[in-house]
Amino acid sequence: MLPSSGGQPPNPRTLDTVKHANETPGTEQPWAELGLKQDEYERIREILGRRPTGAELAMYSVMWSEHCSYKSSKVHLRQFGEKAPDNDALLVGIGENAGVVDVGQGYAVTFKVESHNHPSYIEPYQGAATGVGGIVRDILAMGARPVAVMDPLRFGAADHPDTKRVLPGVVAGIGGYGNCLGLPNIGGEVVFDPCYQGNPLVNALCVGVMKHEDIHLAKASGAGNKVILYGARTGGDGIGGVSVLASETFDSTGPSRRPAVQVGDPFQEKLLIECTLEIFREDLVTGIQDLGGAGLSCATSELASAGSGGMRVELDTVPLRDSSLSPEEILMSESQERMCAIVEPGKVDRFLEICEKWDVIATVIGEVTDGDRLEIFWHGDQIVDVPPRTVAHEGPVYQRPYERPSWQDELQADDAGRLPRPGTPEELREQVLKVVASPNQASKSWVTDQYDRFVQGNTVLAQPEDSGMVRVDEETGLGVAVATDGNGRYAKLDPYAGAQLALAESYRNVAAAGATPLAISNCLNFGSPEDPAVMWQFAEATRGLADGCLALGTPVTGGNVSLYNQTGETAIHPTPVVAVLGVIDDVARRTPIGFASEGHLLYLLGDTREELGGSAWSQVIHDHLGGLPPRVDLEREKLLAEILVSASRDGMVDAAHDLSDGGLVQALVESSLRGGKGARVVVPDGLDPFVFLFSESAGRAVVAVPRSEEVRFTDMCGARGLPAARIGVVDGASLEIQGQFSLPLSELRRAHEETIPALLA
Amino acid sequence: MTARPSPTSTLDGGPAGRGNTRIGVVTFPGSLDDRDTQRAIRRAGAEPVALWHRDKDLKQVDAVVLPGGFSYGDYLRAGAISRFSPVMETLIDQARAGLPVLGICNGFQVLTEAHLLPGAMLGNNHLHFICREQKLRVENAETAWTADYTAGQEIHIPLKNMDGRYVADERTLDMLEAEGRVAFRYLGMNPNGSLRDIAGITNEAGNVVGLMPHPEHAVEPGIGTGGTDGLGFFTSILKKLVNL
Amino acid sequence: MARVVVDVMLKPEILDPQGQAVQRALPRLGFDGISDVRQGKRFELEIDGPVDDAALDRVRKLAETFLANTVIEDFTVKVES
Amino acid sequence: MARVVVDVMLKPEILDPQGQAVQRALPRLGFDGISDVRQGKRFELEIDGPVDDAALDRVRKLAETFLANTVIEDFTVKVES
Ligand SMILES: Nc1ncnc2c1ncn2[C@@H]1O[C@H](COP(=O)(O)OP(=O)(O)O)[C@@H](O)[C@H]1O
Ligand SMILES: [Mg+2]
Repeated sequence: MLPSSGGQPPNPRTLDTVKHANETPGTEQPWAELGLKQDEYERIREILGRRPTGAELAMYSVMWSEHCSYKSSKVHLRQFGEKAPDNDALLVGIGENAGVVDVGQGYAVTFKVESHNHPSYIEPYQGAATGVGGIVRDILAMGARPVAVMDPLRFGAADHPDTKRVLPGVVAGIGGYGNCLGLPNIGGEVVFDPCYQGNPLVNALCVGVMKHEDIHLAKASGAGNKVILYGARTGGDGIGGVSVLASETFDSTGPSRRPAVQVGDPFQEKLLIECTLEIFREDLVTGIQDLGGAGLSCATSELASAGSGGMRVELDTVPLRDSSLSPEEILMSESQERMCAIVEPGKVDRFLEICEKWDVIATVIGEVTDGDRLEIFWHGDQIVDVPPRTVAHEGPVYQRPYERPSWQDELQADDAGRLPRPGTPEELREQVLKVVASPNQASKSWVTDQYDRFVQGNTVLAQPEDSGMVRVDEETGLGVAVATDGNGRYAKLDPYAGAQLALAESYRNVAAAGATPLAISNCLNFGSPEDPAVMWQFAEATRGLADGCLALGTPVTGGNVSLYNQTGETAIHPTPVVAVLGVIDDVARRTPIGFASEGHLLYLLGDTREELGGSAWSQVIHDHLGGLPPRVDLEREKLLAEILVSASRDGMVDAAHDLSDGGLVQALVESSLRGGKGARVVVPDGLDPFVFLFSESAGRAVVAVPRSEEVRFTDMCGARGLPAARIGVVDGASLEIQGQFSLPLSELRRAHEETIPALLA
Repeated sequence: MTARPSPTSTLDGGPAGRGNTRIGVVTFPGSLDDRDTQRAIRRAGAEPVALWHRDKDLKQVDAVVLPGGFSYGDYLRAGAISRFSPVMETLIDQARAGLPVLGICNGFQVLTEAHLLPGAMLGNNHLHFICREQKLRVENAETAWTADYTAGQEIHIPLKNMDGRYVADERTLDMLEAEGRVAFRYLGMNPNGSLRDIAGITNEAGNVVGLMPHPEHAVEPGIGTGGTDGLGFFTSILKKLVNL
Repeated sequence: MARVVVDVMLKPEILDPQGQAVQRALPRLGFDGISDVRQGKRFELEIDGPVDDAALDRVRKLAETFLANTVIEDFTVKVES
Repeated sequence: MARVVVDVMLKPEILDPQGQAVQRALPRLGFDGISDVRQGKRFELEIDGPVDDAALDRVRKLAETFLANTVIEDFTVKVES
């Protein structure tokens, strides 16, 4: 075993032991600096029947922070459980490191999306990199091999100078970490809006695959079992970083207030992954937990809290990078690339041997006891003696006041339908070019080409497809698809509908690729919960999402809440990001978005209404946000998804692309450029060409149908009541809207592909 | 073929392939494409054999592939730390004695650091990681790893790297050209600033070949870029070994 | 023309994976007696005109705002003789 | 314990895109008067025992075989005061 260096020997005068705390009840404690409220501090004293020791105070303060305890959001998140649809596929639900879904053939899939917003603003590269590292360890801790990552990102205005600092750093960090781990990046989002200027959103998602019997949980049971900390040494970086940083409004002014950010070591994490998978394979652990926010405070208290007994930890055995760290600092350190496992005594030697094989430092730091306390010692002196549940699972819960903001009515009354529209075909053509070249609608390949999408050799679909898809079983072709979506503009206009639209879009993206949507994860990015207007947005969005999941039959398996995303008084748009996971029996049947076969017929599925509120057109052409977002019809979304999946399974479609921001014309442009073939399109009778092209009505997709399949396909749509309008044919090297305009693909390609590189060069 | 993505299945080489030609794949700490390379070898009909960086023993394999990845995080220079691993001690000797060795991406970097191939690899000139489908020309179809291609053949395989810029001094470059040792050249665009568009080279004997793009990611229809242009590397070596 | 060198190193409390990787490899290469390795960046700037206090101040400003991220890195500026 | 520093820079004839990127960014940041920038690596080695000629020779050997790739890089070794 590798040597472990304990911290400094105790200094009896400064070490705040449990005994000392008992003897000195009146000692002043820095609870306020640690982010605790007066009543929270009082409650800790009540729980313990004395004042907390310095180490206990450190633990409670990080674990009761907004980031770790979900104290403002908990009351709303409960709906995800209460309204959960009946779904046999859900093997592990909310509450574990990540939810687990049965995908058939004995396989289970776990996935989760998480935020690393605040650190990424301070240090874009490392902030984003460690975000990937953290979510990957969550997935690993479930017993799964991580198989793919995705990264929904939001930045300030594309042409703002600070975006030039933040975006390239974030993208390089995500790539630098994920590429080095050997995880294909199969999708994500890049959105620009001035509201994210001081608060970029860096969300990261990871998907993992395992066999049902390999599922592991974060709990410590079996008195006498050993607690093993393995991975990187503990250092002084990021002490209280993520938890404290993400738990209050971020003030970007003074460099002095900049808290430490951790530096990630993806190489260490790669070793940790391989080492942990080998340990799982030999069935050596009874419980396992990754170390993320709140570090050892979190891992030890959560493991003990979820288990049956207590836990005793000798904190001075923790291998350190900096021997001067105090016990409080060790408990709060958020050093990356660490895991904590509960191991039966007879299996410890083998466990350590495997760690040695992978050059991973591993140390027995304690054991499970038959008591009910978490006890932590420092060179023999007891410094923590707490009921673990009170730290990990019974933190404060707030019923924050919320109220529909006074400006909401006015915003909704400012209808985008009143904006001036293009008067001539020539003007329409110009606006099409402008929209597909705008930063939000332009090709993101400058970003995505920095991510390895091929590693592991199972990637079926990746960006710029509608969803990412990876093969799970080489023999049968079983695969999973994941898409992430969110539209802060819609959510600002109506947070309830906005959350459902994010869900619907992501659901549609998965189905468009040919996979059956199964379950969701989400990352809820909002402003300060102390603002009743923000809290209302949050309450509405969670209600919308829970109702939507019930209607679609897709349970919420887990997720993450990121609050305090605001600069001063100004909050970001409410931005619920939804990730939908789907399954496909045979990846050979997947449907790509590209129009690749001349002569195939284009069908528009769904109803097109005049819906321009929050649209890409209103933003690009008029810099306008107002009115109502597109109407939500989840029954229609379900039907559309069923048709898309059947069509893929039975080989009736050659390409499919969902319609979302930018409307039909955006989808046509993307599919044409992707497949390298143009299209001739006719505007259906009775539809205004402008509305036809730019409306963002939900529940729609465009598909390319081989002529031989046309009858079968239209019969299916007809029989099941899905409107399907033949709008054209795949043809030539231009996008031609008959009677309106024609745009050569070469011109479209330039418009679509040159924007982002030009902005960031 | 085993199919489950569980990590056991391929790391031990899996069940024997159709032939009994054994091709080793070295796993360094931080190797990423080792399992994919084993799959490609199996698809070509040979038997992949997992080799571990700490073992000097090459398990009597007939050829070795050094796979892609970020061995040791590429922290000092790509390939610089792996080059000193125990497995490389044996490999360097045997490669000089004629053992066929293919270095892909990080493996290519290891081969230059080990001086089995001349020149060095530096960071891409645009300073970004790049992942794309790359067009290449096979310039030399006579090496142990390219015999199934024809000289001048154009192929498409994925490229993905951070440090893909091949450099060498003018004399070395001239020598490589003169001796036909530029094995692959980038077509369409030079993705990283490699001198003379060099994507891969061979040693004088033609048994040691290194290239930046990833043939092991283009061996199955519908996966990755969807093509199978990369399979020829693995069928080439198989044929060569069978016909010895 | 004169050369000013800016050395940028990770702060001591920040993990330095690169330095660690080098250090761990040393025994294998037969080098012992090196108890710590840290790896940083070195920038060599060729300055037009005199390298006076004003010029050095400007380089320091450049280092602080651009060459180093002072959240995680320290830097030093020196004139090379 | 003493500190020995190894500086590793790309040979002058080798293109240094990192240095160039820094240089190109300078005008945007409002810095002029810097005619060339090159970026290299700095290694700080903490040596146990005396830093005598023998020790420095060993560090030089380490730099030559490992810290630098002399196909593309030059290095210098110095004791830090
Ligand atoms: N940051 C990113 N990382 C990976 N893939 C991305 C990222 N941003 C966008 N993409 C991919 O680019 C494609 C287009 O993105 P987008 O237009 O947002 O998709 P959609 O509107 O269909 O959800 C998708 O395949 C998406 O996954
Ligand atoms: Mg889509």
